[in-house]
Amino acid sequence: MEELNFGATAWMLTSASLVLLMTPGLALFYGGMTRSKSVLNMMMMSFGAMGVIGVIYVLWGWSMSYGADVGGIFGNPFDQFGLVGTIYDENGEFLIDSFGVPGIVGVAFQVTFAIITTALISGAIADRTKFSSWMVFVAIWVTLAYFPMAHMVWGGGLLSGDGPFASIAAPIDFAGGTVVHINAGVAGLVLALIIGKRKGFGTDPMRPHNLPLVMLGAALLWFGWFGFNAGSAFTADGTAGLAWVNTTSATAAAMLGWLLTERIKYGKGTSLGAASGVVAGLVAITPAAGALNPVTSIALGAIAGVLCALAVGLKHRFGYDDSLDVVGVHLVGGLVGTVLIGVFATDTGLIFGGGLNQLVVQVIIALVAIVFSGVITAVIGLAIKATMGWRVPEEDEVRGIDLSEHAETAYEEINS
Amino acid sequence: MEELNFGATAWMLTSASLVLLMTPGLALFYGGMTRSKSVLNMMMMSFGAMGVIGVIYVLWGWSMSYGADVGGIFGNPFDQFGLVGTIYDENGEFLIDSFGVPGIVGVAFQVTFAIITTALISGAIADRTKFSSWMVFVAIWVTLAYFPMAHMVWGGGLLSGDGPFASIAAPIDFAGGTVVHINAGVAGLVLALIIGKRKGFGTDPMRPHNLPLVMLGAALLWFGWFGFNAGSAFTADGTAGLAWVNTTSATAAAMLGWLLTERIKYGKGTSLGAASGVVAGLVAITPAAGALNPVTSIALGAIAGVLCALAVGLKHRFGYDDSLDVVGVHLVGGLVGTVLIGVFATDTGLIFGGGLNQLVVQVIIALVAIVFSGVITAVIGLAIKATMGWRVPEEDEVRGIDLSEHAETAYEEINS
Amino acid sequence: MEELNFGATAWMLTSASLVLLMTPGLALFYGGMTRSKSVLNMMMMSFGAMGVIGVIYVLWGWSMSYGADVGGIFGNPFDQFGLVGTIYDENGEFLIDSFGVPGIVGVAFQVTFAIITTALISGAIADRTKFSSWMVFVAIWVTLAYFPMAHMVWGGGLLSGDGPFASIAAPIDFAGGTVVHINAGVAGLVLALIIGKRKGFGTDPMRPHNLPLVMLGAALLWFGWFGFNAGSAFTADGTAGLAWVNTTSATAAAMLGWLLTERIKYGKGTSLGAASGVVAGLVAITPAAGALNPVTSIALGAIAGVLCALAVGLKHRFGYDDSLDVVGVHLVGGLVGTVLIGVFATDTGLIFGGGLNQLVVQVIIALVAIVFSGVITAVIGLAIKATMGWRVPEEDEVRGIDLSEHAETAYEEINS
Amino acid sequence: MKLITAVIQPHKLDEVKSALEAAGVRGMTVSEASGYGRQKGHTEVYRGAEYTVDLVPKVRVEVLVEDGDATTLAGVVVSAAQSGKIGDGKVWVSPVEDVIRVRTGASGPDAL
Amino acid sequence: MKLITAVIQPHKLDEVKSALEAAGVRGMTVSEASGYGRQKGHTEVYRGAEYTVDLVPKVRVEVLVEDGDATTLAGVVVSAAQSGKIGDGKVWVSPVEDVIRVRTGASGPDAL
Amino acid sequence: MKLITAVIQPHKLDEVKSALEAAGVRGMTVSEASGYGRQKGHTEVYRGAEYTVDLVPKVRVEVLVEDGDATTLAGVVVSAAQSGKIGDGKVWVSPVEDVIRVRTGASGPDAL
Ligand SMILES: Nc1ncnc2c1ncn2[C@@H]1O[C@H](COP(=O)(O)OP(=O)(O)O)[C@@H](O)[C@H]1O
Ligand SMILES: Nc1ncnc2c1ncn2[C@@H]1O[C@H](COP(=O)(O)OP(=O)(O)O)[C@@H](O)[C@H]1O
Ligand SMILES: Nc1ncnc2c1ncn2[C@@H]1O[C@H](COP(=O)(O)OP(=O)(O)O)[C@@H](O)[C@H]1O
Repeated sequence: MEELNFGATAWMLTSASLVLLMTPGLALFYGGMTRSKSVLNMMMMSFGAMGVIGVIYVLWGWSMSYGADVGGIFGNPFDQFGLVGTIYDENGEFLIDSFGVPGIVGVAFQVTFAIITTALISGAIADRTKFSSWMVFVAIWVTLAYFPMAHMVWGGGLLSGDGPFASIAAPIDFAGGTVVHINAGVAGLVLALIIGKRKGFGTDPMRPHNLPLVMLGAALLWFGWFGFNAGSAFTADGTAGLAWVNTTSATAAAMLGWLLTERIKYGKGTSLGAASGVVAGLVAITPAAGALNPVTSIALGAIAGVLCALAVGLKHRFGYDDSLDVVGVHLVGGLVGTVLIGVFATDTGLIFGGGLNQLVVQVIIALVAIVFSGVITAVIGLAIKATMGWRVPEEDEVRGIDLSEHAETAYEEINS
Repeated sequence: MEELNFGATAWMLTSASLVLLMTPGLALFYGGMTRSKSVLNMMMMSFGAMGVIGVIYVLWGWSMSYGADVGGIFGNPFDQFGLVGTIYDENGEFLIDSFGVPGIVGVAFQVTFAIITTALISGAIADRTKFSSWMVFVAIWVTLAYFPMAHMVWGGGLLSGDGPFASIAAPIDFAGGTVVHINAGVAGLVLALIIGKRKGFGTDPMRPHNLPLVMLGAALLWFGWFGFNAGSAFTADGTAGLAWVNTTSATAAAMLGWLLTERIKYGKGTSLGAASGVVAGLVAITPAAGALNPVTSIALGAIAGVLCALAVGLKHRFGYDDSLDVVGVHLVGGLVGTVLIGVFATDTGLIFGGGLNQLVVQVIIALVAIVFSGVITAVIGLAIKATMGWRVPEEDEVRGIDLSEHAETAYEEINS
Repeated sequence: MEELNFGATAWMLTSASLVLLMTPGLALFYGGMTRSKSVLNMMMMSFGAMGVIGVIYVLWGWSMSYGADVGGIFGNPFDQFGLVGTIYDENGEFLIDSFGVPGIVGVAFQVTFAIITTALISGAIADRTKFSSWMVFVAIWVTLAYFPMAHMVWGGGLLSGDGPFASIAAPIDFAGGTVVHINAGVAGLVLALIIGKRKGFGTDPMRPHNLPLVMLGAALLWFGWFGFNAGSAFTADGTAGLAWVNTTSATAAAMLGWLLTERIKYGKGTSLGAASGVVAGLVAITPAAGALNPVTSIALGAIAGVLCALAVGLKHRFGYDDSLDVVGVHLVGGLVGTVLIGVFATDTGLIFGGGLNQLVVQVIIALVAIVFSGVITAVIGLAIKATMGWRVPEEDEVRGIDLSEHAETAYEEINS
Repeated sequence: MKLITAVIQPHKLDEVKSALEAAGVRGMTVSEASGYGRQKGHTEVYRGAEYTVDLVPKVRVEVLVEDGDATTLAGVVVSAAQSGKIGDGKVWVSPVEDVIRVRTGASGPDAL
Repeated sequence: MKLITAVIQPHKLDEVKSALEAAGVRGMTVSEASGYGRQKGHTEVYRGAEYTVDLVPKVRVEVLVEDGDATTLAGVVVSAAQSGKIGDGKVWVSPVEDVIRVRTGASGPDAL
Repeated sequence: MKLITAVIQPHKLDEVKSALEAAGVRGMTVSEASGYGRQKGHTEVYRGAEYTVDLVPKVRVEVLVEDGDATTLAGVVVSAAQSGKIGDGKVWVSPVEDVIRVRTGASGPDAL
């Protein structure tokens, strides 16, 4: 039995709270980017994920992530169903983990990751998706795609340091490049393809209706991300501090990278570009936050900022309607971060003479994540398409999905 | 003399900060729900409460809550007036409480509760109340209603474990079901009755002018509530973690409960419903956060979500203008949480074979709180009505209270 | 080698995160105050500072602030360039400071101060400044003005307890009255003079376009300021708690002071006044947060609220366009706080019989800060004027700087 | 045909709408406006700068009507919008040469 | 000269603009409006209060044209704005006595 | 009576208002509009999608005047709104058959 470490517990409680705030932050970030007739629906996709996963996680989510291993793929959902056996030991004392943090605080921290990951996907399918179908998707996807991936990477499964690839090098995913960003990014791409384009995609402007809201959202995401990354040290120590500083320097560099790319391409740096660069940097440093130093973090951030700024143009080239660039930011940013660990990792990276092993194993886990997430999401997505259907009637899409799905409009129109 | 527990202190400083943020969160939540011509006044009622109580609390608020007991009802305001004797011991060292937390940090935490509780009331009397009367009310109410109630429940008074009812069972109010929510809810109802309806109540729509603001407010409330509930463990331990998880699972369930109720009644779940469900869940779990497990928290949250969704219709049935549903959400949610502890409490609840004692004592403290708050508020409310008066001229109400009370309008009208 | 103090580290990680949030908070506070055609540019000035300084700080910022002393004025930028030697000791273990907090966590905390200080200046030159010139200014000013001032006051330089004036009395600047507020306030004044007035200043109304945004910004500033002030105790102890309570009581009193001043002058207290009073109080208590008690903090806050409310009128009297009152709030508030420490400090203040020494030394450090910041800023400002130029074409200023500098408008205009 | 344009107090919109409906009108177009007139504006205060806003919020209602109905319906609007206070607004009638219903292309009185 | 005023569905604005441009029109003025008519509004729900919004968002387009072009151009607007569904809107033509281009002070057809 | 409608640059509103006031006009109605014309719009950039906004913000001013004043006052508006740059806007005059002051019900010139 470990002794309670009050300081570590304080930081993990704080971190859990910070990460929970990220999802409303995302709701604002995404909501500001939609047209004013669909901002509420966009925000509701995030809030809905909070509702569904907030309940599911304590029932079977924790158990499927960290319960008794089944084939290296997922945890047994019945092992700690309803958190029985997670909270107290046989004497009714709180269980304490190896960092001196109560197990229940670990649950607090992890539920927030499951929520934000799933909510991220919604950006790809904005403005056109039936709310009921989304809510069903959330419940199934988090169960079949997220919990297993969390188990594989963090719960001692296939992609962890205990898995088969660890013989090449121990895979590094500090705070969720594969589990969170590649996973959500691929899911977004698959759903965007299955659900199809918004009416008017490629011809109508569909400009963001409220950019200060987008910037506020990006700010809350950055703030919350300190819990995400520095909290992933699982205690309040030097590693947490390093992750904090890396998160900031990478994010700052990514913002500059995105703005510079815009300036070169269009002559101006935009506020949407700054907000997007912030998120791209946060995404890219996520898996790497504990493995780099602040200077290599700047390099990683800058690369991610530039590449993501270029990647958001791909949807127009290839014609898929990834409405708010889940692919361009989360999939691309997640890949950049996950793979470049092999180059920049302070101990094992290529440029520090660590050879190719780390790079190879990073590529492998990224590929496994892509395939796993792609296949599972496709199955779920197609099943929902065949049964409930995904889309609101075109007429409702034009009139505004806020009205048709939620019987509301975001803003008062005529003063009275 | 206790030794300083740095971890506990870190968490309590964080919690105090989080709870302080709740009041601006409330200002946004309420402000978004008003019409655009009264959003500033609505927000100012919260900010005003921060100003008045931020000053009063260090003068006599702490002393009346936790100072030397006077008849089990309140603390002697002169005992620690101006926090003399609260901060340092006779050697000039910081006093440390039994959790290893400096007493002054306890003051930090408690002042935020006094502020948010009083600010909650403002929702019941939106759009029509003279700002000066509100400011006077705040000063008197927090002194005569809040501090005594805090003393009775948490300061060793009548409703505490040291009080007369404890012989039935120790009353449970973990983070403020009686002190905060029933107290504010009853006060809101009484003031709504004394002050009367807005012009146009029941006929004009009076729809929320900015729903993304409401959702942002609800999100900040949720975030801040982690300080409220998990901070009420007074240290960073397993109980805090449990309160955190219970807060999340109850809130998630309440959101789903409210959305489902709407879907059944109206065919759609609304974003205002989601935001309201969040708050209803947070309210209901407040007294119970340390006494339930995550699964019973789901049950409690779901019940609160459904009941509050139904309760917000009562004002239309009975014709009182509780403008932003302080009664429907805080009074009803507070009652649900306070009373159902008797059913769900892990140790003493009915369904765990704990018998009726806990339930009985919970009902008693709820009733005492209702009567106490109702009487005190009525006296203060009627006194203000007879002296300063409560309402702005009808003409100002129509033109917009922002203009008449604050010489401002919230948004720039014609671009120039 | 110190031992790691987990609790202190938890609080410093939290504080760093809180202070980082202040800059987006400032972006909203300032952004809401501009006209709708320049809100994005205003916000981008804060975000841009995050980008530039987030990178610079880890390269040479920390080293210039806390590296090997050069003449008592600044630290050697190459001493710990890129944080080499800051993070790990010779055994590769994290360096731990005398509070038990890893050095890298100190970096996290300090970078946020550099960012917010520089961002503060932007309010003085709103709506008319070329974004590229601003970005260059940020890089130079933080290097030549901020890092040296931080070194002088906190890094063991001229204005610190080790400096020459300490023979009179140890100068007190708990969290940055000189380094942050006087520094930024003077810089704002100098730039406003160099850059000149907005077209229409003094004749057009230029009213705030979104006051709820301003209030949200003020709230986030208040929230973040707990990290700023209570974090400046560098650990989670009684001093941190005292700073927290002082911050709240001074801020509350300042809000009331500002509102009262408005009520006397105009008959109404405004929401912009409340938000401004909040910031004025936070500014004034910054240097004093650890040196006063909660009651003297009320006095300090009230004085600051009244004086700043009067000071924001000066620009109209003297005709300089300090657009968002960086001088009236930060320079005046910073001076009030810095100087009145000599009156109110619990140990050495005039009213506690401490004599004049503290007051004298406080005046001296304030004057040094004014001169230092004034001269450096003038040199940088004039150099940029002579080279890149500061202003956008008048036509772009009229059409809106968001469009000309960022190719965006903040809000969707015609629904489509 | 005629176009009746009414600039009224915003809080009178519902009454005007109901009155027109009751008088058999089946359509109208509404928009936001600001008025300047005998009704004084108000003073706003922003950080020590006090200034006068002389534009007050109004609502504009436009109704296309048949020639013969113009006077009656203008009267209906006036009665419904009247509170007797300065700032109640103006109603004016102007000639219209043709009206077309977009959906059908029908023009003339049938288009109303 | 004539003024063509069109109240149309917001999502038809781009098509109307293009059609007018194609027909040689070089300027127009656009504003937001809300319409009331045969097109039913919708029901909104706010915390248990269900109520009907009978104003639906529209866009108003105004085009000043020479006398002889009025009928043709009104037709152009109608075709471009037509979807065949209730609520497509109205187009009307009214007389204008004089038009002045502010920049030059020129009036009459030259001002268009 | 006549209705003068002016579509002008937003930043000219104050000058137009003052000029009209000076010319004895005691009321007017103002609203927001967007203009399309010779004045080019601008390019906006959102995440790599660059597109042209050809509607530029304008303000619409409407003034009801007596028949004899129409030409003079239209001229007053034009002078006040003129900057000489493309996009200054249009002013047009149209006939009005009747004006009623809502407050009193008075119609004709008395209603102005
Ligand atoms: N000459 C005018 N032309 C156009 N609109 C006018 C004119 N005079 C008044 N209005 C409109 O009518 C509204 C009410 O006018 P006002 O003079 O304030 O009150 P009243 O009509 O009751 O005397 C104004 O706010 C403005 O919108
Ligand atoms: N009599 C009228 N006067 C002014 N505008 C009208 C009138 N009737 C309809 N409109 C406008 O035309 C729009 C469409 O009218 P509506 O009756 O809904 O459909 P439709 O014209 O297809 O029959 C309305 O929303 C309103 O803006
Ligand atoms: N034919 C028209 N009908 C209605 N409004 C017009 C017309 N032409 C121009 N406008 C309005 O006048 C404004 C200025 O016109 P524009 O052609 O840009 O410049 P200018 O009038 O100086 O040549 C436009 O933005 C539009 O609002």
